[in-house]
Amino acid sequence: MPMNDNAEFRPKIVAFCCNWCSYAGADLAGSSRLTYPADVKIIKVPCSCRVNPMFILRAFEKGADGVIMCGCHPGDCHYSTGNYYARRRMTLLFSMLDYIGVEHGRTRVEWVSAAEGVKFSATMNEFVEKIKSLGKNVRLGDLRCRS
Amino acid sequence: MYKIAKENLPDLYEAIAETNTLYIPVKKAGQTNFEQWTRSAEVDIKTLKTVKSPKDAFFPQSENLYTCGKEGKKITITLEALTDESFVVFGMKACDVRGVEVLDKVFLAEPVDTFYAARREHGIIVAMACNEPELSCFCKVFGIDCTEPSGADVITWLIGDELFWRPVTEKGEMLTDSVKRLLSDGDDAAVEAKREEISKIVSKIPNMRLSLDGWGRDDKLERFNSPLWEDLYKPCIACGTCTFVCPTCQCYDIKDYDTGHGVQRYRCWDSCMYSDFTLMAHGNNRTSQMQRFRQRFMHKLVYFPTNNDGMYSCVGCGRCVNKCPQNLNIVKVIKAFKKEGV
Amino acid sequence: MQRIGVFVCHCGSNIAATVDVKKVTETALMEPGVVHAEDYQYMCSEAGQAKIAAAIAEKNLTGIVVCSCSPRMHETTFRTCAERAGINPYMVEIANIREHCSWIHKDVEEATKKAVILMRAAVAKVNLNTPLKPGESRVTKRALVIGGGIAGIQTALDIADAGYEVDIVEKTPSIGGRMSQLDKTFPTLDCSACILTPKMVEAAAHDKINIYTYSEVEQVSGFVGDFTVDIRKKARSVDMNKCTGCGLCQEKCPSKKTPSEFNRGLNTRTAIYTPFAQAIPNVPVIDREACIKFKTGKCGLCSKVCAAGAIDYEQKDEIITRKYGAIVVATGFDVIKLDKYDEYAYSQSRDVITSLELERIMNAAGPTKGHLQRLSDGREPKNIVFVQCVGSRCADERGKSYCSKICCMYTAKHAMLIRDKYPDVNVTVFYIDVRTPGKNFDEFYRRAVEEYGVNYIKGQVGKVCPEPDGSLTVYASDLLDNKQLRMSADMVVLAAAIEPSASVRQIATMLTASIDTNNFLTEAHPKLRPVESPTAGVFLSGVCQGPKDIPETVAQAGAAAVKAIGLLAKDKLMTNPCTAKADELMCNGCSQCANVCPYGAISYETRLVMGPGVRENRRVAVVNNALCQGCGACTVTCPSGAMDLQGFSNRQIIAEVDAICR
Amino acid sequence: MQELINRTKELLADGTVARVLGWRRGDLPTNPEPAYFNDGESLSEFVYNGFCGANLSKYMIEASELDGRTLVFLKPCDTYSFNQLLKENRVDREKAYIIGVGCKGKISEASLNAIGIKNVIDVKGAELTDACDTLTIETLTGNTTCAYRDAMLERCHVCRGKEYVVYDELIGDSADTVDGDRFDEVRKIEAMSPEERFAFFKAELSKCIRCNACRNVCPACSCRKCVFDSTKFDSAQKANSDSFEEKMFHIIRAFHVAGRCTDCGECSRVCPQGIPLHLLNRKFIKDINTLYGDFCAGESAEGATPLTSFTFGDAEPGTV
Repeated sequence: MPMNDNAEFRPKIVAFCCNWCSYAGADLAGSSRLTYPADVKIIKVPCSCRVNPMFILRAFEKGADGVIMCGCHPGDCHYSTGNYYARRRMTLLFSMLDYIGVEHGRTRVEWVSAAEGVKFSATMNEFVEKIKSLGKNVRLGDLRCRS
Repeated sequence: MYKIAKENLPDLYEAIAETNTLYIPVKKAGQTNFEQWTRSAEVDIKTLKTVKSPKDAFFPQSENLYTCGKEGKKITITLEALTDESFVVFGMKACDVRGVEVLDKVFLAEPVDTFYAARREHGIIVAMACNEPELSCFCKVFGIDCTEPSGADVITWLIGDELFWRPVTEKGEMLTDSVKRLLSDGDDAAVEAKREEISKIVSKIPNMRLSLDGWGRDDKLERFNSPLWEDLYKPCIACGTCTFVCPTCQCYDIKDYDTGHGVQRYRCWDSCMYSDFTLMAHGNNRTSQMQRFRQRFMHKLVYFPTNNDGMYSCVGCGRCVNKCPQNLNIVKVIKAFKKEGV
Repeated sequence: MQRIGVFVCHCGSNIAATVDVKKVTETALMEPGVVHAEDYQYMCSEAGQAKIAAAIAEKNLTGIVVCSCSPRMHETTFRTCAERAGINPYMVEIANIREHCSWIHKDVEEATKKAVILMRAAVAKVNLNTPLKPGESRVTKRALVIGGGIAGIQTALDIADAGYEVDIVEKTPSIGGRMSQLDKTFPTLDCSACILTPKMVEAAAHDKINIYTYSEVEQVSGFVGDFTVDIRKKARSVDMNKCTGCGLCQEKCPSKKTPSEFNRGLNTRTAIYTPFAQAIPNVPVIDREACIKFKTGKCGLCSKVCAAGAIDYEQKDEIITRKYGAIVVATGFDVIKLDKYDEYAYSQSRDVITSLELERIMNAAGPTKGHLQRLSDGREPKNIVFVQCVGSRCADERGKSYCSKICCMYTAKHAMLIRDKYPDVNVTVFYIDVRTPGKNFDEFYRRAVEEYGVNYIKGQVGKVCPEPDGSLTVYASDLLDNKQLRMSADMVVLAAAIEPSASVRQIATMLTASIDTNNFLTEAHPKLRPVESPTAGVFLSGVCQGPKDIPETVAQAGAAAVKAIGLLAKDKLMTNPCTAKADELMCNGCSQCANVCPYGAISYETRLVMGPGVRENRRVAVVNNALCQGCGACTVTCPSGAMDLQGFSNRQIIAEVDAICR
Repeated sequence: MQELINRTKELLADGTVARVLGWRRGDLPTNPEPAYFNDGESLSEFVYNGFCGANLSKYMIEASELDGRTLVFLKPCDTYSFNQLLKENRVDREKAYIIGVGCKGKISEASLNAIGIKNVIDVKGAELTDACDTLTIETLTGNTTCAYRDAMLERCHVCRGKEYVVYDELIGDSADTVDGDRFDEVRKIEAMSPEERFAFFKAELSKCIRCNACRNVCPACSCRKCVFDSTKFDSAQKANSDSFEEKMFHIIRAFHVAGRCTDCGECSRVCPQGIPLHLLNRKFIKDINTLYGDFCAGESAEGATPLTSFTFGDAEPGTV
C-alpha cells in the first residue's frame, strides 16, 4: 500500500550478510565511502545458509519493512555449497510470501562478493527505494508491535 | 414476550450496536463463529453450533494483562483496563450459557478474576433456543433444557419468520427497553409450541439419554486407575481442538511478549492435551499423553463436580464430538466406562 | 544475567566526526545487561585495550561490546584483549559503526541513531553469548597419498623430506602414472622418463616413504589429524621380498595376448608382467584373468623358472589398516573414451589414434620402438592431421565443457618432433583456438609454426573417412578462409579431452570430499585455498583438481605437501568453537542435517538420552567438532531447531533482529 | 472387511505380528477411530470403510518402539507417508507389517454436512466391497441418498493413484476417484492479484485457533519438540491475538515440510475451522516440481529431498 508522504517514510530494513563475501563487500562500500541509506542495518551470519526463514518472518513480525539477504556468488561460497541451499530456501520462501499476497519485492537476495563494494551500495540504495515505493509493511507484522 | 420479524433483524442488530458492542455468529470463509458485529458482517444465526464456543466474549483466547515499559533504567507497569462498556452476546445456546456458568465457578470464586468479572458485569446474554438439536448434542444429560435456555438475560426463539424475545433479568429488561421500538408483542403459545417441537427432536437423539452413572462426585480413585484409559487415549494426537472449541475449558497460560516498545504480559488459552501444559522447572507433572487425556475427562466429569456441588464441567454441546480429528470424544469415554461397568 | 561493558571508539575522527559517540555511550547504559560504558579515541590502541581490561577487572564484566571498525579489522584484537583480562574471547562482539555507519552516512543525527541501533543489536547478542572453547584433537604424524603419479610422488617426497612418514597407495603395479607413458615434455622437450625415473627411485628408496602398489583405498573413517584408512593390497601372486626382478618369468610366460595397459593397448603383454621396464617396484604381478594357471590349473611355468621361488599362486588380498593425520588425493586423469565420436573414425581405423597413443608410438620403448608408423600397415605416414579439442570445450553432453589445457602444447610438441625427425612428413593441425599461456609456451608454439612449418588451420574437422586404399579423408572447415577443406591423410591424431580418473568418485565419497559436475575434486576456495579440499585434512594434488600440465602439477604437489606438513607439524589441532551442536533431547535423528553438511561432520549415534521425563535409547545427530566449519547449513535444515550453531545461535540472531526492528 | 479381519487373525495367531493398528467402530457410523487390537477377539470392533480416512502411518513412530511387529493398514496414499518416515529414520520397517488396503475414496461427516446432510444415523454403500458410487443415508430427520464422490474428501478428488510404495501384502481393490487437477486451486490463487491473495489468506488463516491439529496429525511434522513449542528460538507461541502468528506458524510449518510433505491431506481434513491448509503445501510442491524437477515425497525411502540438494543453475530467489 503505497503512501503518499514517501518523503516521511523511513523504512526498517534488515540485511543478513555472510561473513566471507557480503559483509566484506559492505565493509568495502564503507571504506570506499559509497553511501546508502541508514535505514539498512546489517546482521552478520557465517554463511547465507545460516539464514533461517524464521529470521526473515521474525523481522517482519517485529516491524521490518524489508529484508534482504546477501551471500557469496553461487560457486564462490566459503563453505562451497552453502549459498546453493540458501538459494533454494529463499526461492521457495519468497514465492510463498508472494502467494499469500505479500507485496513482491519486500524480500530480496543479492550475491555480493568481497570486491563488490559498489554493488553492495547500489543494491542497498535500490532496495531502500523499492521498499519506500511499497510503503510500510502492513501485511506481515504483529499488531502488538505497531507503535 | 415480544417478537420481531426476521427481515427486521438487521435493524435490531444496528439498534443493539448503537449502545453496545455486539457479538453474534458471523460466517467467514465458510465457518460460523461469534464475532463483533459490523454492518458488512454476514450474520448466521441459523447454524446451530459455532465452531468455537462464545466463551471468547467473556474469556478471550488471548488477552493482555499488563504492559511493562522502560524509560532509561526506569520500568513502568500499565495495567490493562478492565471492560467498562456493556456488550451483548447474541444467539448463545442453552449449553453455551451453562458453559459461562461453569466459568463463573472458576473465575468468580475467590480470588476473583477481575478481567472476567468485569466482562460478566458488562455482558448481556441474549440466548436462543435450539431449533434443531443435532445428533452430537447431549445437553439434556447435564440437565440443560435447550428449548428454554436458563441463565441468560434475554431468551429468544426463532419461529417461522419471527424471532420471539423474552427478557428474563433486569439487564435483559434494560436491553429490551432500548430496542423496544423495533419489537411488537409476542404470543407465549407460539413459544410453547416451538418448545414442544424441539423436545420431540431431543427425544430422538440417543446421546441425550446417556447415563452418567459412576461419574460425578463419588468415584475417583477407581476410575482414575482404570485400565480403560490406556486403550482410550491411544488415537489421541495431543492437539488442542477439543479444549479450544469447548465452552467450559478454562485453563490458560501466562506469557510475555516483547513488542519492541514494551513487554506485554498476556494470558492465552492452554490445553491440557499439550505436552508443555503446566510445565514447571522440574518437568511436567503429567508425563504421558494417557495421563493428559485422562485428566481432561476426569476433570470434567469427576473433579469439577466434586468441587462444585455436583456441577459437571461438560455441557453436552457436542463440539468436540464433531471436531476431534481422530473421532475421540467425551461421549465415547462415558460409553466405554458404561460398557465395561467400571 | 550478563554484566556487559560497552566501549565506543572514536577512531580519531573517523567515527566521532559523524557519530555522536557520547550519545551512543550514554544510551548503552540504558540497555539491559549493560553495567559499564565508555568512549575513547582509539579503542584498539594499548591505552584503549587497557581501559577494557581495567573495566573487566573493576566491574566484573562478563561480556564486551566494542563499537568500532569492522570485526574484520579488530575482532581478534579485542578478543585477545578480553582473554588476557580473564574473560572468554567469544564473549566479545563488535558493533561495526565505522564501515557500516560513520563512513557512509553524512548526517550526524541519522548516523548516531543507526550507531545506537547497531550497538543495541550487539548488546542483545552478547546477552545470549556463552563462553566457547576451541576443541583439541590429536594429530597422527603420517600422511597418505592416494595415487603414485608425478603428483603423488612429488607430494610424498616433499612430506617425507620434512621428516614425516608417508604411504603412497597406487592402484596399478607400478608408480609413475601418466608421466611415465609420455615421450618428451613441452616446452623443453626433456625426455619424460629421464626426469621422472630418478624421482621414482628416490621415492622408493626414501626411508620415510612406504609404497603400496597394486593397492586401493577401501575405507576411510575419522577426521582431520586422525583418519583411519583401510588399504586393500591386491594379491600380486609374487612374493615381493623374494623376487629379484630378473624378468625370466615374463620371458617364459605363454599367455601373451593381453593388451598392454601401459602401451594403451597398441601391443600386448604377458599374464605375468611389469608394466614397463623402469617399473617401481620392479616386481611383476600375475594378471589372474589372463593367467593360464589360474584359468585352467595347468601351466605354472613361471613358478618353475623362478629361481628365487617368488611365485605364490596362493597369495590373497591383504587389508592394511593405518592411521593418518593428512590425506593427499593425487588420482590423476585418464583420456575420455571416444566411442561417441564416430565422425573421427577412431574405432574404425587403426590409423586414427589419440595423442597419448602417439606418445607411446614415438617412445623408443614403445610398441614401434619409437618409429613413426601407421599401425595398420606399418608404413611411414606422409600426411598427419592433428585434431584439437576432441571432447574438450564441448557444448553437448558427449564431451566436456572445460578446456583440457594441455592439448595445445603437446600437439605443438608432437608436430615439432615429427617435423624434426621426419622433415618430409606434412603436419596439419586443426584448432579452435591455440592457447599458450605459460612460460615459453607461445614461443614454443611459434617455433612449431615458423621454424618447423607446421600447418595450423583454424577450423573444425567434421568427418574422417577411411578409404579403401588405406588412406584417410579428412573433411574440415577453414574458418579464416571461410571454406570447406577436404584432405587426404595417412594418420589422424586426436587430442582427446582428459577427465579425472574414474576411481576418484568413490574416493571422494569415502573422504566426504566434494566433487564437481565433471568429477574434479572441489577445492576449499577457488582462489585462496586451491590445494585444500573443503574437508579438513584432505589436500588435492595434480589433475584430480583440474586440468594442468607437469610443472603445474609438481607445483601443486609441493603446495599440497606444505599444507599437509603444516598440519602434521602440529601436536594438537585447535578447532573452531563456532560449530554446530545438536540438542539430543530435541533431535529426531531424521538425517536431514547430514545431507547438507559439506564436511561430513554429522553422524548418528544411538545413545541414551536423558532429560526431564525422558530416558531412552535413540538415534541422535552428533557433530564432530574437528570437522565442522560452522557454516550453519544444518541448522536451517533442522525443523525443530535441535541443531544450533554456537556463536550464531538461533536465539542470538533473533535477538539481533528484534533489537534492530524495535 | 471380513477378509481383512480373517487375515489379521491369522497373522496374530501365527505370531507374525504382536498387534494390529487399524480402525475401531465408533458410536456412530461416521466416526470410526484409529485403534490398536491385541487379540483376535477384540477384532470384532474392527472396521474399515469409507469413513476410515485417518492416515495411520504416524502412529507407527510410537509402534516402532514397541516389542514385536505391528500390523498396520495403509491406504495407497498413506504408504507415501510411511516411506517418508522411513527415510527420516522415524519408523522401523522391521517392526511394521504393512497390509496395503484398497481405497475407493474417503468420505467424512464434514463433507456430508457441507452438502446439507446432517445427523447421520446410518450409511450404506461405503464398504470396500461396495461399488462406492451412491450412499444411502438414514438421518434423524429421514432417509436420503447422495453420490459417493460428493461426500469425498478434497484429497480424494485429486488422488495420486492406486499404487502402494511400500507394503507386505495387499488386500482389497481401489477405485479411481480423480476428477480434478491437484494444482488447479493453487493456480487459481496464483492468478489473483496480490490484494485478492492477501484477502483470501487473511480470511482463511485468521480463523485459525492454534489448536495444532494440523501439525499433530501431520506425518511430516514429527518433531519431538516443535519449534513453536520450544524455547530455543524464542518462538514459542500460543497466543491467538492477531493474524500474524497464524501466518508465521502456517508458513513455517509448510516450509518445514516442503520436500517432505506427501500431500496426504490430513491437515485440511482435521482443521476444525475448515482452513484449506493443503493449499500452502501444494504451492511448495508445485514450485518444487516446476523449479527443481518433479519430485514426490515418500515415493522413495532414500535419496535427498529438494531442499537438501541443489543444482548450480537453480532459479534465483524472487524471480519466480
